[in-house]
Amino acid sequence: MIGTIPLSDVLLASGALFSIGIAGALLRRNAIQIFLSIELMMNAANLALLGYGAALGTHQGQIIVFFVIAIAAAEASVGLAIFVALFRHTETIDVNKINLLKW
Amino acid sequence: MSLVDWVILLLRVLLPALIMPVFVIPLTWLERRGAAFIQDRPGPNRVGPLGLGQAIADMIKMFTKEAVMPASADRLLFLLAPAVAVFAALSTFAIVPYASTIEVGGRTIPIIGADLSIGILYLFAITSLSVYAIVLAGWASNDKFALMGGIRSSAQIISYELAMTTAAAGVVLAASSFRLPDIIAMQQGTWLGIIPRWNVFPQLLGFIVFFIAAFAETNRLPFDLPEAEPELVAGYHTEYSAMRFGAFQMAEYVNVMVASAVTTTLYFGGWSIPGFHPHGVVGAILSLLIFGAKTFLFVGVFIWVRWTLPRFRYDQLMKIGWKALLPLALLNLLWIAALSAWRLSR
Amino acid sequence: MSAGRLAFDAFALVAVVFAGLMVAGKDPIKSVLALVVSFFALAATYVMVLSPFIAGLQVIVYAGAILVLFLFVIMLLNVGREKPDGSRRPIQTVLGSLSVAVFATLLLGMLRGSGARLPPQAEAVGPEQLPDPAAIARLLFSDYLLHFEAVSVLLLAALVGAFVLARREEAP
Amino acid sequence: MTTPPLWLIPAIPLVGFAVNALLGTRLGKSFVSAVGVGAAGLTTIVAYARLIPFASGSHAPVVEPLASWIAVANLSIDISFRLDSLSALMLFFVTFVAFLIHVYAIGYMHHEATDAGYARFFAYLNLFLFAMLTLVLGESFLLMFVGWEGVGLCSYLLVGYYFDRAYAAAAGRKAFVVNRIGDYGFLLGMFGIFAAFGSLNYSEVFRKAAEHPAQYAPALSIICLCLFVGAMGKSAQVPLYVWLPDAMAGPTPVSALIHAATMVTAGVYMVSRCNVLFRLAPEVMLFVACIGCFTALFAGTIAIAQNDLKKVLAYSTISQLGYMFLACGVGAFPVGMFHVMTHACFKACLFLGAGSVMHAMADDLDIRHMGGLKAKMPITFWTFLAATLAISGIPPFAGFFSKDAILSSAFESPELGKLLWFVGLFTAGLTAFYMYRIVSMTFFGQFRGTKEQAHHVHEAPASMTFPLIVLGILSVVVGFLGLPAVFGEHANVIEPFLAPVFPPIAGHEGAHEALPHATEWLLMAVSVAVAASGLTLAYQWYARQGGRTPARIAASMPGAYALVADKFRIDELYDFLFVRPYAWLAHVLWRVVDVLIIDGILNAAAFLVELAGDFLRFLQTGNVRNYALTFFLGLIALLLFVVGAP
Repeated sequence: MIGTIPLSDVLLASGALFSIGIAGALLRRNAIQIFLSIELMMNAANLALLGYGAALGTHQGQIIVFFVIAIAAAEASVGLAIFVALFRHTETIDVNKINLLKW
Repeated sequence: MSLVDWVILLLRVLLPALIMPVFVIPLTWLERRGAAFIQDRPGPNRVGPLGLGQAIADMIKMFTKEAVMPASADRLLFLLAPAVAVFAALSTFAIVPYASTIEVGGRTIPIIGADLSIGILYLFAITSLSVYAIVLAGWASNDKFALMGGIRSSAQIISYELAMTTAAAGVVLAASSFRLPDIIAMQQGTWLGIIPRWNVFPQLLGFIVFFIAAFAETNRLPFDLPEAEPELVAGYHTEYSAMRFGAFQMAEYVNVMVASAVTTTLYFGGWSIPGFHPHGVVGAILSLLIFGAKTFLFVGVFIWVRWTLPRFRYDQLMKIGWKALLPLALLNLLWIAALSAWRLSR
Repeated sequence: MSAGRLAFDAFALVAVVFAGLMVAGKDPIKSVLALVVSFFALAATYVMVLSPFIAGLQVIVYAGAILVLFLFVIMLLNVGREKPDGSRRPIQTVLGSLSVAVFATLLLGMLRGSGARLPPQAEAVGPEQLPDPAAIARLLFSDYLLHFEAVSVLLLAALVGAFVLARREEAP
Repeated sequence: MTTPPLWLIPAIPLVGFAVNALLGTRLGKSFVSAVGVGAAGLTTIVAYARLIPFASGSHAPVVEPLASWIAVANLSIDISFRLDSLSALMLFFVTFVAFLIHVYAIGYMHHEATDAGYARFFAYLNLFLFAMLTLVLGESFLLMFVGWEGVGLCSYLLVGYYFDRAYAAAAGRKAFVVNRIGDYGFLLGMFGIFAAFGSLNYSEVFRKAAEHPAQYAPALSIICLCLFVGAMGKSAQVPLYVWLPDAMAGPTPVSALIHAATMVTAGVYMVSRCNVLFRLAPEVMLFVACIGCFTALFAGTIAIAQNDLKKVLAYSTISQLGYMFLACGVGAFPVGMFHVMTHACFKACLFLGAGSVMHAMADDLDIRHMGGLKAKMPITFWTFLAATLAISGIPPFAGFFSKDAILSSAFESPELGKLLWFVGLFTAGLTAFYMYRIVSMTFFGQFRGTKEQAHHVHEAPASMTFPLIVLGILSVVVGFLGLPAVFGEHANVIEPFLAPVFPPIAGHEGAHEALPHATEWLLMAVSVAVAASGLTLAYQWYARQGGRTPARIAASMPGAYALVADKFRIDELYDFLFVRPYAWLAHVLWRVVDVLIIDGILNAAAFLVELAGDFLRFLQTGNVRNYALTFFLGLIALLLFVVGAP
């Protein structure tokens, strides 16, 4: 329990968000949306971490999330830069069409 | 919590949100008169004394004109954008303490919308929301000028937010707190009996960076690239008319006021001046006046600068943000860190 | 049901619904905006799980910077709606949907019961201390200093990397 | 005035090096010379500001720590500097001679075509000075090793200064490689010291050794041997001397500074520094004396038949270094150090004179092309002559006192003393002969070069003659610091000055009976007579007769002459013994071990991987979503496993 909120609520919300995120990452073809889904998955994990941290009464959940956010920022900047570079070459960000790296 | 407490809380939260838009009306007049003064012409002077009625007339015009929406616009986002702008502008003021604490009937009432532990972080969070208003407006209008304005704005605000946050981090570091009341508290008293202990003195660099970045964050000249009229007609609000346009206008003026208020609070001691120890309601009113006067001064600077400086080119804007302001803000932070380390070591 | 739980569930629901909209949406801009709403709702839930500092960071970094960057890139590249696949081999979609369904069932099933049996922490602090940003700062700059520095180096590397990647190839 | 700290002395040339190396190319020659010479001059001033109080004081060693360098487990090494009598003596002439040679280099290098090359030269010179001063002033073996390697590096860089000429590059490489062999010995010795004493600081090591000689003596033989191998390499002793003659490929100021006056004496300095250790290893001492004596004779013999001015000087340097080791080997460390000092003065003068001649002869060094330069270059001639008389051991020139002291010390030595003395005496005559031979052939007689050369011959500019004059005067007077005991009780100032660094060792009564005065006078007279006869012979044969008699002698035994002229073919011997087998071994390792075995294994592995890849590559669709799905399916499997497991 966190105050009056049961931990299971937090975890279920986190699980639902994570599942949605993974569905987006697997089923969408637009690289931007795949990327967004990955961000969503990270946030789902963040929620779970914060929930556990609060329920256990430690700051460590928040610390980990702090680092996750920092790393997500790095990841987003590099990822988007890759998209921009990719788009310049291929004029598309449909991941089905970007399949040069094979055989 | 008793009913009285609820009422007080409601008043604390609502009062600033309601009063800020009211101040916008004289501010538009002030801006036009100021522009006229700088450009050596009379300005609006027909409606009412000194043309003061002009602002009211403009307001009536805004409300009664036809609101046009382009046929190809995205309806939902088109309507959402000005609402977000106003919402973001009005909610930022919540964490600024605008007068000294009063004690009435055994209650201690801090004159602040919400005394959050993450104070200034909230401010930046909401500020970052305001960029969506511009980006959405630009996108939803389905107009290339508006879109250009939106794109410019997104890059501009992210860039300058960095410098602004880093500059403000110096104040946070000095105060060891995110809360604005703490930041005001640390600026009480004087050095050597004459210099107020305002942050502006040790952190002059930080103040300059913060204030310049504030111009960019509020899209005011010389950083009003998102609405640069010679290039983009009117930028992101090209397709907006009537009160929808008015909402953007209002948000801009509220943002100017909030930026001035925050600058005052972070660097100029907020509602306090050295040697002034407010007590009770009278003290609170006096402190409110002091706060208002300081804020007004910076609003004046905003207007003055707008009509004095030409607009930057976009590449210049980016260069200033990344290559001048950010390093300077970092330098300021380093200096404050050294100062704090020295203080701690003593 | 307490007011706190009700509020949490409401915000969580908003977050989930808008996350769903983000995934389902065809227009990338709308997807980003849906995610913005979802993240704001998430930030509210963060506050309710006693982490206002993280909530502030969430809004500043995610909503204020990362997603704006997405918008910027979408507008810059003028990414349109997803075009129909045209693939006659839907194995990816079918297998993907199926596995997501299995995964979601498993995950939610596991998580539903897991909250009850938490080991008590020796150094646990009370709920009044958890939201204090100063406490987090103290931890970050003592026990986690190395991690903090590592992350700052990572960010610098990302900055340089992003710059190099997105730079236009110019004749020297 | 507060005394400047010791670390400043090496630091100043380091700064000069940094400035010239980083900015020199852009700043032009005059600025570069100002920085280079200024750094040398300033460091000389600072050094003398420390030396004068030290010399007039109690001579007690001063140790000034600067910073902690390595602190691991029980190894703790500070960067600290030591000023005691020994380092003071070195400091006294190293800084001064270096300064003079820097001044000289301005004139000598002026014709250098590019600003970059000029800046590089002065940067290296300053770097060398830094390394040499570190070597001298360092308080631990490790710091000395830093300087040791540093001077080696600078020697390599400066020998190969004209790196676009193949012979200079090869000479630089040779100097480096041969020095490495010695350095390896030094390293081993250092490891041995650490293993035995648990420290690398001079004060601690020497204190322990002096207090408990019996405990350490067994290990010390091998340690001292290793250290002496290092000294052999650096100070060009048989068998590691071969690099020094080739090192003359560098610019002449370099030969003067590094390969005559300072760096090559580092070995002598090191042996003297470790005198406590060496004295506990008498068999190594004897070895040192024998090697030194043999080197002196050997190199002197070669020098007779050389026609390259600088080569003769190089062999004479080797020979004189042999004398120094002879002195150390018979236990007369102060005498050895005294010879180091006098030798630095007159040999630097000789090299600079040679440089001046070379300057005048348009870089021609063959003495058969010279002759009669006396009239055209009076300053060079007179200074060269003074230095020649000094090296030959003619009283009252500097070399006489130091060489005579060495010979009499050898004579006193209980083991092999008379033999060593005799060989040394013979070599002294040899020295006088070949030195006067080159003087005669260079400055007397008729000019034998081409017309253009004859036209070109002129006295060097002031920046070159000034150091010559100063060094020439020093070659005359510096010997009076070490007058032999026969001139009175306190005539010799060097020995008492150096006494603190040669502490008594428990159980070793070092001092023995001094020679009777009569014997000493006799020895002196004999050595003067030998030297004078060498001189006279050379003058007769080469200046008067123009070299007919020696030519006849050479013609009468052509095999022997060719052998000597070819430097006993030692280089060829080494080539046959070491270089060729080594190259052959490397070839075998390359062809068999590397190409066949290592590459074979690698290629086989690569082939297997390729084979597997040929089949597996069809899994790679290039579509990232497929990969993600596969990854995700794996995750589900993992999750199922976790759920299913009890």
